Amino acid sequence: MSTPAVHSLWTTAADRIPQIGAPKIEYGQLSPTLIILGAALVGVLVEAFVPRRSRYYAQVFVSVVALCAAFAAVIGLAADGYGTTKAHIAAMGAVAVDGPSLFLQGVILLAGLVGLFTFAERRLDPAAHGNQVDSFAAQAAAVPGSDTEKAAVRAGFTTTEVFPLLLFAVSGMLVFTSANDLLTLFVALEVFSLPLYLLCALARRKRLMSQEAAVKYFLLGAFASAFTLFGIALLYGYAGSVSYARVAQVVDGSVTDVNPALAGTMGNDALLLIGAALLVMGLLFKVGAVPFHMWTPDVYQGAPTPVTGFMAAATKVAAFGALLRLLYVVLPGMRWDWRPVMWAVAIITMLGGAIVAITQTDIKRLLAYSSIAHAGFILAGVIATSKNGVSSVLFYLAAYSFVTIGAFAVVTLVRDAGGEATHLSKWAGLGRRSPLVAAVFAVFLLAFAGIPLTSGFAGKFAVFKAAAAGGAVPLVVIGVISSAIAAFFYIRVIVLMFFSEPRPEGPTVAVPSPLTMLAIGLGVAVTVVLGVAPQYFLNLANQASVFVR
Amino acid sequence: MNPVNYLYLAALLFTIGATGVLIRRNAIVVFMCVELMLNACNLAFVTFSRLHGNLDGQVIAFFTMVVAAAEVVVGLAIIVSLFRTRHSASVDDASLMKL
Amino acid sequence: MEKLIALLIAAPLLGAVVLLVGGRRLDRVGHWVGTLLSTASFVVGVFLFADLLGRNAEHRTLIQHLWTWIPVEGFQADVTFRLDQLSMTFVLLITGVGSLIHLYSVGYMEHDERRRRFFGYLNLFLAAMLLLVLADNYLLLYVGWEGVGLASYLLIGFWQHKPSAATAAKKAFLVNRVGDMGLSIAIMLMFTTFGSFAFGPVFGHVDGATEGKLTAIGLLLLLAACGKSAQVPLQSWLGDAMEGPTPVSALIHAATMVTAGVYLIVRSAAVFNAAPDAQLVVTVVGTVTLLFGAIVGCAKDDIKKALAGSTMSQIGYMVLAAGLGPIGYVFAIMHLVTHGFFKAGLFLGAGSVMHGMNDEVDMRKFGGLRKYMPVTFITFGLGYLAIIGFPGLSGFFSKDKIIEAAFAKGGTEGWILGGAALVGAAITAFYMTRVMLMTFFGEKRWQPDENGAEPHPHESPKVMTIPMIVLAVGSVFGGAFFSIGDRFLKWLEPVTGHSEGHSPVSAGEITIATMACLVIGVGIAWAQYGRRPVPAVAPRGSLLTRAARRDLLQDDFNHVVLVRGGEHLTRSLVYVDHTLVDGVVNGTAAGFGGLSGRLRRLQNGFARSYAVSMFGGAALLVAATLLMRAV
Amino acid sequence: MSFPLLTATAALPALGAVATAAVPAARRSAAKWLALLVSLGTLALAIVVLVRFDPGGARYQLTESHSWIRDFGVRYELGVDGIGVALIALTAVLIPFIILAGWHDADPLETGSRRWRPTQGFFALILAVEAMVLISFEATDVFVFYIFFEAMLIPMYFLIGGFGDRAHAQGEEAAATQRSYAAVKFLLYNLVGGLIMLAAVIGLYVVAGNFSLQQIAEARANGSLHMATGTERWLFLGFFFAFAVKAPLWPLHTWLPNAMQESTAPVAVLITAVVDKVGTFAMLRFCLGLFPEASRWATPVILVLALISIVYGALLAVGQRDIKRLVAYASISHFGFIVMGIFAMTSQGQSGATLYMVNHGISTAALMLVAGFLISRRGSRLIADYGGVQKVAPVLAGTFLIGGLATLSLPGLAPFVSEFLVLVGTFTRYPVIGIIATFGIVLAALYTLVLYQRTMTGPVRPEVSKMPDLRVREVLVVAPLIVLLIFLGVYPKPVTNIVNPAVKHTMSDVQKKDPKPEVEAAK
Repeated sequence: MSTPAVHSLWTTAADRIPQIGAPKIEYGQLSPTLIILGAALVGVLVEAFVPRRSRYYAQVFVSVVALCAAFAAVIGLAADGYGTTKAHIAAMGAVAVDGPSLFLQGVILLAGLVGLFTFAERRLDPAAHGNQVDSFAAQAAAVPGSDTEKAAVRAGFTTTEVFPLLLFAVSGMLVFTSANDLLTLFVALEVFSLPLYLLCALARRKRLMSQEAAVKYFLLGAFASAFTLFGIALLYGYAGSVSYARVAQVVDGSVTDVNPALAGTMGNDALLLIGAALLVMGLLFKVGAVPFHMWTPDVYQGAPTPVTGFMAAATKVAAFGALLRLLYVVLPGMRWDWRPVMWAVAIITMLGGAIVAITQTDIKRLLAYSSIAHAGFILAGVIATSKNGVSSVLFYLAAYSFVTIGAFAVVTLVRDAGGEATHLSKWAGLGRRSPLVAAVFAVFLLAFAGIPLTSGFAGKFAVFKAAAAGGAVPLVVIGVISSAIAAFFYIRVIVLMFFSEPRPEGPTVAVPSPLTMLAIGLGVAVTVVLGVAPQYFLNLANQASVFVR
Repeated sequence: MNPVNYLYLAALLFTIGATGVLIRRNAIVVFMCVELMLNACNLAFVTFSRLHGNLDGQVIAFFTMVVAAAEVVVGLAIIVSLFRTRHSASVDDASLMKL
Repeated sequence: MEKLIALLIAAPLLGAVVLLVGGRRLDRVGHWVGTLLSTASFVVGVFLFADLLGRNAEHRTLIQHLWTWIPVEGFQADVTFRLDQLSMTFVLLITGVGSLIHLYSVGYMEHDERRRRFFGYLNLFLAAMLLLVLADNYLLLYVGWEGVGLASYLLIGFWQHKPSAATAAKKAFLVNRVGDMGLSIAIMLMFTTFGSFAFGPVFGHVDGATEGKLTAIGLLLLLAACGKSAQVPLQSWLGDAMEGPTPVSALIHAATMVTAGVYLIVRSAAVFNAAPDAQLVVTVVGTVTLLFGAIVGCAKDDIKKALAGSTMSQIGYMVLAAGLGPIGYVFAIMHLVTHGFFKAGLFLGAGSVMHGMNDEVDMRKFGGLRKYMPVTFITFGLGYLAIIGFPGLSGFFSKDKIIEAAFAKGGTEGWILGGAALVGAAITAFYMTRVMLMTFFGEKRWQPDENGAEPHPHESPKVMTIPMIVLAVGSVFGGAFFSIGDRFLKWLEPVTGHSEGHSPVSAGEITIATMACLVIGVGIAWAQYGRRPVPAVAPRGSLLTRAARRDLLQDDFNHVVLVRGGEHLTRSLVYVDHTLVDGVVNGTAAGFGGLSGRLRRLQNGFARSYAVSMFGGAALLVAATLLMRAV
Repeated sequence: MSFPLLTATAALPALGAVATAAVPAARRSAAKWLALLVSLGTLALAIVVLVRFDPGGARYQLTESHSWIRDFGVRYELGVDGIGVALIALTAVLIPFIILAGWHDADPLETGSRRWRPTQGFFALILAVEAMVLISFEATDVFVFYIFFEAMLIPMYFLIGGFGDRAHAQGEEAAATQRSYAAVKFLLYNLVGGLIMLAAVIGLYVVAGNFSLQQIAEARANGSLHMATGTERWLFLGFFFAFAVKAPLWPLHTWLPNAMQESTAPVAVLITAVVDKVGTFAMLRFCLGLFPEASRWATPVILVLALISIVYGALLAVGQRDIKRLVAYASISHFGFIVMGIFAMTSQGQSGATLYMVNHGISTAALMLVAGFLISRRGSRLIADYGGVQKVAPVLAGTFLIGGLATLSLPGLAPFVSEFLVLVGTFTRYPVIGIIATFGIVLAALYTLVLYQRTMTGPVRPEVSKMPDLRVREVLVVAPLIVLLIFLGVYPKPVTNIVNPAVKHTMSDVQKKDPKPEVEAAK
């Protein structure tokens, strides 16, 4: 560029300055996010200024308070009718405050809270040198097996940074579900991804795997977000704006006043199609849909189990929230383009996840693949493109996230010398050793399998019902078949736990602190309640199933 | 010159970056390739903003840079710790978990 | 009055329940309880008989409705009894002979520790048999029909520790089941044709039904009769049934149960009369069987098997008569009754002989027993004379009538049937004389058995001989009593109907012919077994003899075709079920497993290959989206 | 609103199950007695239902209806017709005997943790199954039925896989693997069936918008609901498949022999006498009730399948070497009769089929439980390992024989009535099929008598020479069943009276009339 151009740019910029008004931010309606973000920052300060031994308590306190407050705020907003009548777009079009966002924010916050409980669990590992330890590395920086690490352990260090990281992730997710322009979407995506990358690397045991998981997750995540960003760029190029409303208008052709200078780009469907495809791909990656799923098993296995549980639940919720909003608010105009594609994705995701899971031998990987299959089921609901579809997905996510966290929480309990005993063979005869734990896990597995009277069945039924009503009968049939396949491996685990003789060198079941018990108990309670009397929550989901445009 | 060419350039850079991610072994390099992809996006943004005559694209570019910087922080931290553990930054060495 | 009918069945049924449920504490009195109750039933029978005689012929049918058994939309089965002349006859025969045999068994089974159970079974049999003959509809009859089958199963296999007995019992039940199948299909057919299977409605509407249907029903009933009455081709079980204790053979497999088939046919007269083709088949079956049985009877050395053969053949006569229609029904029943007397007597005699000979049954090991057991000899002898139709004795009257009727059928059929009947008479004379001679005449042929116990033939106790004597009396005078003044004919006619056939040959001629056959048969037998001594081991004998010893290869046929074939079938089916039906499912499961194993390899742990799949996925996504727009 | 009797009948065992499971490990016998009492209480409630039910009254009685899951169009709707009542009674009657028979089946041998309570679990699971079975007999809302139809699998699965015969031939380890194979097979078969049904259930919702039998029937009647023929047939197939797996109908039967062979006798009875009845019951109520046209359309094929089941099952029973497998295949043959009766579409056939469900339940229970007692004495399921038992244990042998005679449907015992009704009902419309099916009675005699001969008669084998005869508890189990068999054999009227009106309704559902006898027609 030539210098005069630059100069003129400056000048033009200069005399526009006074015209920039202060942005209008509805703090009240953004309060959930703001509370969490604030708490996260406080957490950072705690790390800086609170003496080491009390940090843990301070952090747990801050986080719990923040999450509860934020949840209360969400409830308040919903009660105020922001979910239904007063739903509108806040922060100058950046954030939507409406039913879906509030519902999912509520779910995410609860998931975060329950996840936090598992994070804060300190009774499972035998106390090292007299100080209780949790499932996170004593000192992430220390090389595994090195003297520094031993020293750190001896000193009783713990990585209390996990709590602020969790909060940052949560805040990112909150925004992600309610982002109303593509930029916010992208930023939120990164805000909740980066902390997760770090959390994955922080396992106390099996640190090599943990680090490997982190690297894989990070590289692939970054790769995916690059695609997302490019997609956003193309959409921006297509619509000349990143605000959902504007893009939507352009997509369904309700905007016609095209600046002739832009005739080349504006309304160029190639940009739209490619952009949309890449953007959706980025979200499918987070959701863990085939063929963008391959990070899931490795990361789920390598990450510290509490993180896996939180990730598996909250990430899915957030990602599906964003996906729903994108497809229902931004891209309804090109429904006929993306529906068939999503059909295909849903099908291969359901079948792929179910089939590969059959031969898994590690419980965490097994759950990872099952989560992939479930992503497929949820996609079936997404495809319905109807109010019912939205509500069914919301319900499914709520049901699913609790089951998942609960299941992974149980996984943390079954331990042997090397930490958690995740290899299936070690779970043999668990039902004989500790019937209660086995029974609870069985309940979760049955919920995953979608056996009636569990939340899993209600969710599955809701989703398939919506899909069938939306005319996707073949999808339903395939879904049914793949859930039959899926049933097979859930059953396998149950058989293993109850019908095979306990191994003499088998794992022991640690007695957890009330925190984990609470997490598991909540999981079971929700599973049963949503299975037996789902109507109230279905109503909730129904009321919350309208997007603001 | 026709700004659309910048778009082609952006696409090209993006593809180069992606290819790099696929073929390079060293985690750092792979990561750099990702950064390249992000920059390609930036280029696209700026170009589009130019075409549309609004500042959104340019603003986004700045955001992208910030995000990229954040990614660097996190990414390097992870990669370095991996390197220190394994004394290798090869992505392929880190394949304990498979199947 | 009809209220009493239920008592007939109730008494022995009560006995059965008490004796079987009562347990060991009844062991000492059990047999008397059984005998008492069967006698009680007989007394009631006599009482009812007297009552019937008191009425005039038209009003001799008593109906007792107890309760509605199976009430279903459009389907009505009642528990209703019908006592008319026909069933009355049977009631007296069954309870009378039955009671005698109960008495006999008290002695015969004395040394068996399961005697109580034996009497329980006997009572059960009486109850079932009475139900069979008293039922007013075919379904209820079917209950009795299978009930006697069960009793016979239990009694044949009474000595269960003997595998042969158990097998024989099973065989009897199975073969009967084949017949029962016929009966049940017949009932279904009646239901679809007449909308009912009670005697009244069915016989009442026969004219409304097509002859085809009636013929079908008739043949199916015949199948049932073949099973129960051991007629060709379902006769194979009767010989083996002799594994049961001899009183059982006397009561069930000679006097009563095996004649149920004849009862069924005569009872269904209305149907058969309207289905001549069916009747023809009946006569054929009867004729074939009477010859078949007679031939088998000639070859057997086992006294009971020989008598079994004779039973088969005598029932053949009855079936033949029943097949002749109105001209034969009465005589079928008459022969049935007289046969009940003398055959039961013969069996009891045989039992008495075995009783004296340590349960030896091979006639070649008997001989010259007449001086050791005189009473048995005399009673047996009288029975013998009766069965071969010695003039004046009961067999003479009844069998003669049947032969007459056979000729009276007229036409070539008449000649064939009549001729066959005559031949049968001759053979009967032969094999019975053979039995008689081998058992009671000639010199003694028994040796000490392996553990040196020389059998000491001796007369049986009173409790056994008295029944034999009574039966002997019956077999001497029964026929005469019935025939003089056509008492029996007049008695039965209202139920079965009767018509005098016009025989091409006069009754007198037939009698002469019969006498001739009789003399020939006896003569040959005398020539073979009377004049020269009987070899203790059976000679190889002619081809026919050997075949006859093996029941004319009937069993071999069954064994090869049914048993072996069945085994192969089931074995192959088990294989199919395991490999094919199950295999498909397991195969599917395995298939998914394999697929999973293969797909799993894609997850090779290298981040870059994951990236590749993402990249490819992205490319596909883009391509697909563009494609969607393109098409 | 009145006392929710039907809910109570199901709720009692459900609560009982929870209570039983909660009994501490040490108090094993307490758990047993509790379970027994609960089951008897349930029986009492069932009897109340029986008394309160008026055969002449409305089609569905003692109805309850509450909103449950409005979004799915699901109402908690219960109600019983005659068929339901009969089967509820059957279930309630059998469970106490099952519990009594299994008194010692779950006494723990192996040393688990002190919190491992197999006995409590065993009886709790049985009660849980009872509760779910009862609900599915009572549900008049397809969804409610489906939920329990499916949920039932889980406790059954644990009963099959968790508890097996003692002293297994190949040792405990092998036994465990075979058991879990059987359990998994059971579960997967039924789960696949259930899931395919789920698709149909969803389809039904899409078509009808709710699941209430009455509402759907009314909607059809007043024409507001019209099912396209194709749709109806697909949905029918979806439903029928699940029920055919459960029933089980050839060729979906192979799970039953494994399940019955590996599980303890009482559980085997629970499977075949109680749980499987839900399948045939559902055919009668849901397949015929919801999809009359499709039912008529599918009848020929189904009849053929039923016929195959009858003959095939019987032949395979003849070929078995394992007592329990033999009984299992016999049951397959009998289920063939039931299905045949249902789809013969005649009053006799359907009344017969319903009666058959009841009678088969009782007769199989009698035979299987005695077989169980026998097996528990000798510790082997192989027929070849027995012989001459009759001599040492006459009562056992006698009861076994009676059970067998009931199985071969000897007249005078209950099964005869139902079997004959089914045959007649089929014969009137499909003579050929009826005749072929009649061969089944010969085969039945064959396998029963062969079984009896090989095990009970012949010379006494040394292994069984010390075998004790039935104990008091065992007699208490068997005697009432036998009495019931005889009573219903000579006086089935109480049952038929209840069943007939219900059958009338089903007949009118499928718009079929009994064929008229030709002589009447001629007049």
